Amino acid sequence: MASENAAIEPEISVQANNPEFYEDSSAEQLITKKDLNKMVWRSLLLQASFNYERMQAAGWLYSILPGLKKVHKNKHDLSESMKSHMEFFNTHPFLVNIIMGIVLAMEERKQNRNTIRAIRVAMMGPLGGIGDALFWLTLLPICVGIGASLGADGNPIGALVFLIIFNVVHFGLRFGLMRYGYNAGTNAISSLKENTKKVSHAASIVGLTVVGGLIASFVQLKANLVIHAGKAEIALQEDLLDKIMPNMLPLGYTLLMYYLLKRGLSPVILILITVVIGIIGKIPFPFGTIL
Amino acid sequence: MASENAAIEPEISVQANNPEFYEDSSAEQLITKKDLNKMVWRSLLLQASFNYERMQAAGWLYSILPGLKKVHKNKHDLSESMKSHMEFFNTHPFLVNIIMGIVLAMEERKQNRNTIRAIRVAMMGPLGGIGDALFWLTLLPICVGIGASLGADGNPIGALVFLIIFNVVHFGLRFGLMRYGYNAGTNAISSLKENTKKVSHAASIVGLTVVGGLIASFVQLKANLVIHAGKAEIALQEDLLDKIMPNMLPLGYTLLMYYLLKRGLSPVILILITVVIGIIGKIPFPFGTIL
Amino acid sequence: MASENAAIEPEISVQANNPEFYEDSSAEQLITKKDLNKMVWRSLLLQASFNYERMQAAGWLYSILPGLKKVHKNKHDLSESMKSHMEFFNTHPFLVNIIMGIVLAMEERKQNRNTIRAIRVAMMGPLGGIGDALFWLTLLPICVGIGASLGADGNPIGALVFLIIFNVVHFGLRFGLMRYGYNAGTNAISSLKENTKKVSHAASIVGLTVVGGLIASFVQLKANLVIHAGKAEIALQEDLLDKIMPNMLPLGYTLLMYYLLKRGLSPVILILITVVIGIIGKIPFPFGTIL
Amino acid sequence: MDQEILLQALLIAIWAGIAGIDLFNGLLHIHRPIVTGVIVGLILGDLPTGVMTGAAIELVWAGMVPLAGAQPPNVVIGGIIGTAFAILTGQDPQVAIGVAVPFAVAVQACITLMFTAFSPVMHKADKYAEEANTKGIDRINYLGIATLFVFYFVVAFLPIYFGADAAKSVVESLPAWIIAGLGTAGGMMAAIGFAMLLKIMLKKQYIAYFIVGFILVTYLQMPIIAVALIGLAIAMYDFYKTIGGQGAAMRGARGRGI
Amino acid sequence: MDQEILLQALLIAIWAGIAGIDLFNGLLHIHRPIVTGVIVGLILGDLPTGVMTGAAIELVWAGMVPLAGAQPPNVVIGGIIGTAFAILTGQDPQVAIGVAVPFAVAVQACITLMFTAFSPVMHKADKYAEEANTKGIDRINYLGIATLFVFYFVVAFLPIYFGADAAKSVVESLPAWIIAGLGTAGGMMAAIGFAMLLKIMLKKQYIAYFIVGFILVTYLQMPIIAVALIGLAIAMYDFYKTIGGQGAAMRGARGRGI
Amino acid sequence: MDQEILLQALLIAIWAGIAGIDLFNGLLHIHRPIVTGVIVGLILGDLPTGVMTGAAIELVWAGMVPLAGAQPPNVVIGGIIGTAFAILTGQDPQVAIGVAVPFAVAVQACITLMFTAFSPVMHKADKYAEEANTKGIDRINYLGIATLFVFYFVVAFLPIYFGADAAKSVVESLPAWIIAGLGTAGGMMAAIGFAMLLKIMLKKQYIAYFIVGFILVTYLQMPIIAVALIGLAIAMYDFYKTIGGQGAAMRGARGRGI
Ligand SMILES: OC[C@H]1O[C@H](O)[C@@H](O)[C@@H](O)[C@@H]1O
Ligand SMILES: OC[C@H]1O[C@H](O)[C@@H](O)[C@@H](O)[C@@H]1O
Ligand SMILES: OC[C@H]1O[C@H](O)[C@@H](O)[C@@H](O)[C@@H]1O
Repeated sequence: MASENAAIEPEISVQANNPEFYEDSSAEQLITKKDLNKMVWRSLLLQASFNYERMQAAGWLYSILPGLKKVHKNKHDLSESMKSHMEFFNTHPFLVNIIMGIVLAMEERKQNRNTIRAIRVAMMGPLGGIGDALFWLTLLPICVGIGASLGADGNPIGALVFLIIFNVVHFGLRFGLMRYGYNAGTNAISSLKENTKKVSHAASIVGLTVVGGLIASFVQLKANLVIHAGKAEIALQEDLLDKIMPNMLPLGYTLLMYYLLKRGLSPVILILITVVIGIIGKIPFPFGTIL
Repeated sequence: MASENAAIEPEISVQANNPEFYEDSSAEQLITKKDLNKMVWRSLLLQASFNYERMQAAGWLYSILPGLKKVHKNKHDLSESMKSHMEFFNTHPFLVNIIMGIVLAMEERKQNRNTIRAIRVAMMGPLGGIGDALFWLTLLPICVGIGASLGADGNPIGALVFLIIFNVVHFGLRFGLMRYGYNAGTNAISSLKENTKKVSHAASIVGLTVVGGLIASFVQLKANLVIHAGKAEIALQEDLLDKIMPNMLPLGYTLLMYYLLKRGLSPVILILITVVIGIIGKIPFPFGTIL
Repeated sequence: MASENAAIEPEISVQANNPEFYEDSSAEQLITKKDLNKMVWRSLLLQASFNYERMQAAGWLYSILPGLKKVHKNKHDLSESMKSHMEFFNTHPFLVNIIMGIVLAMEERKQNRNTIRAIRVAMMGPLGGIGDALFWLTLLPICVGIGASLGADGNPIGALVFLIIFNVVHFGLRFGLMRYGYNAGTNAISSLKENTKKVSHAASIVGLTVVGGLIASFVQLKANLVIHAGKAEIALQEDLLDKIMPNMLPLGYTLLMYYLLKRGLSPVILILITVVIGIIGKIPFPFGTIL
Repeated sequence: MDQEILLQALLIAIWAGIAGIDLFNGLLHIHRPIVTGVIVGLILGDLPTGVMTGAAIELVWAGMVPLAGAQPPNVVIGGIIGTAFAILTGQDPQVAIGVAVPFAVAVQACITLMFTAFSPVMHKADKYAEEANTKGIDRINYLGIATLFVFYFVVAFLPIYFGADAAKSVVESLPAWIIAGLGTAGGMMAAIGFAMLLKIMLKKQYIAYFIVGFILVTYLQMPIIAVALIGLAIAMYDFYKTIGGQGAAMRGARGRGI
Repeated sequence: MDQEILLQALLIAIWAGIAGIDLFNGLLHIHRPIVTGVIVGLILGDLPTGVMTGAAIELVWAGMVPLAGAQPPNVVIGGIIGTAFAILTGQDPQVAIGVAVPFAVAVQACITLMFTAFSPVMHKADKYAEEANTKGIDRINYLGIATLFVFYFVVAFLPIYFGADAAKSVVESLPAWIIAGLGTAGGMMAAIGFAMLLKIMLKKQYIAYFIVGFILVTYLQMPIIAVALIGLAIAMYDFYKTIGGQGAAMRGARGRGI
Repeated sequence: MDQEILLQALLIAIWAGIAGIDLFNGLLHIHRPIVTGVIVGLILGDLPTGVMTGAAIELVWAGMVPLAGAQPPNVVIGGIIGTAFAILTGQDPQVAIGVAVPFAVAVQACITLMFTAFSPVMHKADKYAEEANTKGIDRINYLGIATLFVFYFVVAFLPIYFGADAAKSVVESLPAWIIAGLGTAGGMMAAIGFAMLLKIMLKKQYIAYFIVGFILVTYLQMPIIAVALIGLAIAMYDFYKTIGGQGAAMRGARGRGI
């Protein structure tokens, strides 16, 4: 069984302490709750040095440094660990704390470095997407909506209510997930591989369901063209596109962007294209505007 | 295969006639259609002696007694059978008839007593839930709704229409399920185990889908509080809770009750708590009522 | 593995060139793109000789004849092939092109005749249903709807727009599917069996979901009866049927037709029954009309 | 007059006994307020008021059904007292409901007690089973029925014979918010029944269906029958998928084994 | 005048022949009333009435498409006779439809007959196949096309040339409820087509999807394209699940075997 | 007067620095226009206008959040310049938004540049990691924060101190359709973020869920939280199904093997 699984996902495999990776492979429990909390606070700077080459890598390393220092007293080990954590990293800034917890538990146990790398990589993608969907695009609009409806007549209380609701969830999650991740990592190191895959699969399901919905709610694009054919008027949006499928254009445009991204175009180019299309769409042609 | 399944569910295993359980293990077909119908009528008293220790056990035994007497001429066997049927039992009073049919077929075949017990236990839970959902909370409101709309202007015909529709389904089900259960039990004794599990699983799926919906339709709970913050007014229900999710309170309250039940509180206490909350909710505080 | 699968579906098994089926079993690539396109055009006559014994069989044979002639230079082989293609055939006239493509690729490769037959049979049913659902009952109403809304004030442009949209999809599909099928057939002969089953299963899922929806949208049947009970009036449709479930009658009538069909009644009889019911339903009885 | 009210109270009490049995046994649902309203209306000689009050009370008791043995405020007594009170005092149905609720809650408590008190009787039943004494089992169940009848008879008779006016004045002296509070509590009561169902049926792997049902009603306002059909569809999907999957597993195993 | 109507009837009959072929072959859908309305309008010199009557007839024939070979009331003749009648007699589109329906039903019956009558020809085709006579196969199909053309030509020509007035008076002498009844039957006709589809496609394990589709339209008023997309999503889920499951089964087997 | 506007511009610039940091770090979301509107309103002494402009700007920026590192038009500068402009020039919020958009787009471009420019710094970080120099890593991150602060400070200070009137005139001289076009582009911008998410997350077997989510919002107008719950339910179904299936596969294998 083991051999067969190894054949399928050679990159993820959990093993005991690894003399070949560590000079000092003693695996005591050193990280305290206080350390965890401190690292949650540091993780607020996860994107301090955000950049398109490594994204959050340096911020991630910064966030977990106190833990690494405690765990790896040996300088060689610390250097190895730090180097591996400078590799590309990007996930949702709230959900990062669960990955931190798990990874710290694994570092403490002096797990195989490749395993740690695998967990870190396997979790960051789906948690990034699901976090964006749930926090940036669901939690945030709900909270903003509540706040805005209270501030509609110029009352600043709305802003306060917004900040309170949002941050109660925000910090509740951060501290909770950090602890949850650390415990999960400690207790269940050996079952981590399988769970990572399943959690990541489940997160992808939720994530993509939500993204599908978000495109329909957030991307704004409507044709304004009216085609005159003899006496008849065909309103492109209402008479044609909406009859085929509402929200066709938002969906189509997103898929176009997706296609262009896959063809290697950079987001910056896509933004430019979008601005150009937007402006062209509003040019007052004799027959009306396009968008 | 057999050995492996036994390891998984040791409690359910179907075997041939069992000298170790019965003094008289002859397995002739003795129960007639007339007997089955008679037992359907008796099952109307399923809850005559309802109580919180065994719930419907004595009523269940009462209902199937004619069958048991016919099948077990031997007094020792009858006593054994009766004792086992006095164990805890509770299910939906309409759907009980299918369990009766199956169990009677098994008694007649002198099946292993443990198997009979297992079938009885495995079916009662899911059929209880699904029956409540489908008959008490779907069929009943539909029929009542039809009746009430006909009686709105004081015409008693509504009550009659209600009783007719409801009971056509009611008795149709009872007699149909009794016969169906008996035949299923007779024909397919050996495949019963597997089917029980699957039917019970399927029933649970339907049941829980419906219960989720029922909570949203039947539990009535709305906050009435309006928070005044400066000039602004925040209507707790409309401006906050409904924005997060409608029916939050009914769901939350049900889950609270569920949690308290699991913590061991008795339903009576929960009723008291509910009454107290209801009354507190309507106290006319200076800032308005809570509920 | 192979032996076991053969036991399950003996009718579908893909093998190499078959001397026992062909006198000339050379399997060169002879069919050109031009041939494929020509056969698409011929497939427009798929139903030229439609009849209730073989349905589209002769039209199907007509459509692929150019390919068969090219592939089977040997007269005996051509005759064998033609005979087998005169067997019963019926599918959706647009989707037929994908089956044509696959079958032609298999003929060219001199596949086992039974395998070709199996593929032809396995695909025609589900593709028929799904095609009817998607093209006759979804694409067509959408296009007609667009056209009709443009022609509402007597402007003939609507008809033109209708024909253009519809036929762009129509011919796009035909040529595309023909090529797709031919390539799929050529490249993946050995995996065809499994895919056929899966595609056919998937098509059935989509098809039946859509048919369920279509019954609710297209079958028109409403009771008009009002029952007078004392002073009360019970409108059969609104007060009773709609309370139980809207669209009950369309569903019920379709299932009745389905049942009668399965009992062997011919569609012609069902049409007559329907006409009779329709007319009876509109007889002006003293208590009103039934439908 | 006194004679007449005695007769009426007796007739209503008999009806209460029958309906009380029907609530748990028989289950023809002649105990629902919609039927009780007609009967009480006939007895008290004001059918239209009876029918209309019954229909109004139905609305309040929708969803308050005994689930997994949990007693909601008693629908039998609620319906009977409510209708009788509406007819006898000429009050509005809404006020009549306010009066009926405390009775219904009290009876709910009594029934719960009764179901607790009946527990020891089961040990008697065990003995009969041991002795294969089928008559004994019969008797225990008939006893249960009789107890129910007597209980409901008494509970319905007393307030109607003695109490219509008393009840009225008690109710009128109660602060309105207490009555309103009881109504609110009634609306929440169904939660307890659902919680008991959940306790029996809910396992981790069923949470998904629970969510689906909740969403369908909350956001799409689907009626329960549609929700049940969706649940059925999921169950069927799952059923055939499991069968198929097992088949595949078996075939996989069979194909390879040995 | 007579000359003119003869020419018009001939032109319409030719169009009917072409459209009749298109109903089963070619399938450009020039046979739909929305197109036929334009053509007949042009021929009879009243384009606006043609267009509008065509659009009205479209509504009636929505969903009446040949499924699995089952013939609904004939849309070609329904559309042509309906439009021509509306223009020639100046009647309202709704009345024109009432007139068109009996013709459409009669033609429906004829086509069904024709499809039965064509069955024996298949044995001829078998013989050609045996002889590898490809020309023969071609001829049989061209014969079918020709038959269709002639049939529709005649069926359209006669009532228009001779019958506009006759048809009108026949229709006016029929009780209104018979015409209404034919309309109702038309609305129910789609059920037969769906029943034929179900007969071919429905297996126990597909009932679930059928229910889902029905619910989505009945309770959520989803358009069919959305229903199709939901069906597609389920099919894809199932597809990948099956693949995954088989993979697991195989792996399980592989891991253990030998 | 000049003194006052200098002070105000400085205060606003400090706020811009803080909010700019919060957009990527801290994430208390004090950077949202709804909050910024209050602060800028306080600084400029017109709280109600600030609050209302903030709320109006919120609507425009709904859904424009940084996804997978993709920058939408900058919400910090958009909110600050928009609110300040509305208060200082007394223009309508809608016009204020028109003015804010070009700034927001420009800053979006700058931030994208900055994130590109910061890439080389990572090689420095690699060296620190090699040397196990934890202080160095700290410093790099603090440097990032400082850069962000300075950048936002400058970008907010200049147009407000020098530019309110200039901005106004520039904007007024621009053709209205360009401003409208920028708004339209803003509405489309979210597509890029979603496309980046799709690039990361979408695999063939997930297309089904994507379709479901799209349908639920498009045809049933479900809010996103309901969509997320449906997604969760599917994920849970799948999760337990996979576990069960694997179990079956294993058992199948176990039962047969050897
Ligand atoms: O829940 C199943 C069943 O439980 C008890 O027996 C009673 O509450 C019934 O009304 C209910 O149907
Ligand atoms: O059902 C498949 C197919 O069957 C027959 O060939 C005709 O009714 C077609 O219109 C239909 O598409
Ligand atoms: O997509 C995950 C993550 O990617 C980047 O780090 C930023 O855009 C974050 O806002 C986002 O949450």
